[in-house]
Amino acid sequence: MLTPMAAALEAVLFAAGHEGMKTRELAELFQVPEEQVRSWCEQLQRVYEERAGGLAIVEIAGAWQIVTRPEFAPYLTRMAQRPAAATLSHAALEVLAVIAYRQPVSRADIEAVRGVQSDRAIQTLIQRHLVREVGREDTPGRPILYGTTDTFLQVFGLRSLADLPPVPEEADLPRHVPLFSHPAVSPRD
Amino acid sequence: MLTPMAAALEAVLFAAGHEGMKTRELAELFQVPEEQVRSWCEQLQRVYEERAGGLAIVEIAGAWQIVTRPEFAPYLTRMAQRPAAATLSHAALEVLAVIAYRQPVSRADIEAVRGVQSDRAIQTLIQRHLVREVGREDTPGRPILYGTTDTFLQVFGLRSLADLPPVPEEADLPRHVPLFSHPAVSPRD
Amino acid sequence: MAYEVALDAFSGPLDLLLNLIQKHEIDIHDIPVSVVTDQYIAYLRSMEELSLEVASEFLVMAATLLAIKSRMLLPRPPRPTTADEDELAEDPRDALVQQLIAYQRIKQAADMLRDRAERQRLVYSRPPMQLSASAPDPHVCLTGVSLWDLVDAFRKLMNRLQPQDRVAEVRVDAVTVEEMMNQLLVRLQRTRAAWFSDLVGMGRTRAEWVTAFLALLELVKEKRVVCRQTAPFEDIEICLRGEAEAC
Repeated sequence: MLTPMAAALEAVLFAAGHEGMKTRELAELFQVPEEQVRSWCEQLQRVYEERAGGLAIVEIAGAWQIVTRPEFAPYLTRMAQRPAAATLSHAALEVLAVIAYRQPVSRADIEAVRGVQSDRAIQTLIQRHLVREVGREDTPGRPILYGTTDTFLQVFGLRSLADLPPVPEEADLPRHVPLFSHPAVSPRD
Repeated sequence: MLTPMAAALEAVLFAAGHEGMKTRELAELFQVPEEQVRSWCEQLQRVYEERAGGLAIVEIAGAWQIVTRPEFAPYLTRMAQRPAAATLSHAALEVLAVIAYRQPVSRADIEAVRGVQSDRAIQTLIQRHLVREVGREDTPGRPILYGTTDTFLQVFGLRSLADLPPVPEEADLPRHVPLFSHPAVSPRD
Repeated sequence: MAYEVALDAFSGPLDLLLNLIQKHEIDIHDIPVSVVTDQYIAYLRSMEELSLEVASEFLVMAATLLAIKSRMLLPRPPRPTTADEDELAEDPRDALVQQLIAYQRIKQAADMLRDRAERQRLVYSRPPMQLSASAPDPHVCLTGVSLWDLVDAFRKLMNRLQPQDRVAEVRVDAVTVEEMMNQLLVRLQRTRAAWFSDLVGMGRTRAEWVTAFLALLELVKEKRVVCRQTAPFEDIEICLRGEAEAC
């Protein structure tokens, strides 16, 4: 048995579909503080996990939503003809990784890490809305700085940038290569 | 705890959305007789009733679907009035631009121009009544063709589609790529 | 075709180098530079033999490896008894090792991202419910979106159409140098002056670049345009002769 509040939350998240509802939006809708809403969502998330149904509650790019569990994908691919996902090239994935972990970052920085020209891959990522210009570096020439978008979080199923998994073997790295220092909090819209 | 079959059924009904799944379709999907599917659906329906959540399983016009329970309608009405949804995402704007200038146009055409999956953005535009289905293309699979609505004209203050401002670059674009075309300077207000 | 795949398999010189190191189970912190350099260069040679274009970055790395190799051959200064500066003399490989390690981590991160995207693709959602029916409001009000935003979106989209998509539409009969000279003159008459890189750099294919460059040379030879450069390595400005004073 769900509490009436959990039931209402479930109905709202269901109706919101893939757009999801941000914690703030839910707080406004239910006229309660954000922490309260967050705790309700987390409770509902646990209830869903315990009943082991076909659905799960997730928080992606700051929005709560109901999605199907990955193990049922075989049935769903048969059912819904999803357009083939455009896959990213090896190079584009590398560039995306540099931007994701080091943002905000300039093209020169990206190329320094990869040792190869990267403008094409950057353009591809911008075109796919995975990456965007987030500002200019305060150095001569004022190079463009790149960062990831909300679409990036959605595609990779991340709650926020803080959710980016740490790269393994971090301890092995010598001190003076701050490659995977925690991502700077970048202004987002 | 749901049985694995009930969980799979739940995932399928959820993803099927408002169109639902007919008993026959479910039987095909799960490779079991129709009576079997019907009994699974009825079981799941009872489970949903017992837990008293925000959702229910219903059979409408021979199709099974998940819907919200009527008592939560007030929340959904309030959700619909959210002013937050009033702006268009960058992706939606792009899709709208392609549809406006190239209509009637199929999803595949839109995706060819944008280089990214666009089904979500199209759905958003349909929901906002800016875009609608205007027919089917006369090619294999008969894909849906999209065009703009009267609401679109109202929102953008256009008398008719002929009123759409010409895109400076477009004239130059077609057949042969003008190697040394002058970079477009678009008129702005 | 298969050759291209082989070339594409390495996203850059670091990728190739890392691959050699892994293939031979070499300790990244103690790279036998001479062996690796030979193999690296052998790989570039085979690429050349297949008439594949070797990107300049690969050649730069070859030069770097050779430089390190030669520095490794130099006799080390005799080890002083005290820990002075000389003992801390850098291993010539250090910078490269750091770069490789940093790059290796990026590759790991990229793999991880790909896995995540694949997992995420197994997750399905549903379109939002049609709520507007319960709250009928025919006046969709859009804030912050003007007609110009729409036009702009379309124009940008057209402009960034993948270059290869456009190339597919180019006529088979290539632009001749004469045609190109005319195009350049027309453009210069419109704009009076233009940057060399703009004029030549707008070509979509190697052939077009070359044609544009030849056309420009021809125009210079015929003294119909003037070139000027304000400082070494600056972009070159091209003006119509006679307009030169104005630009």
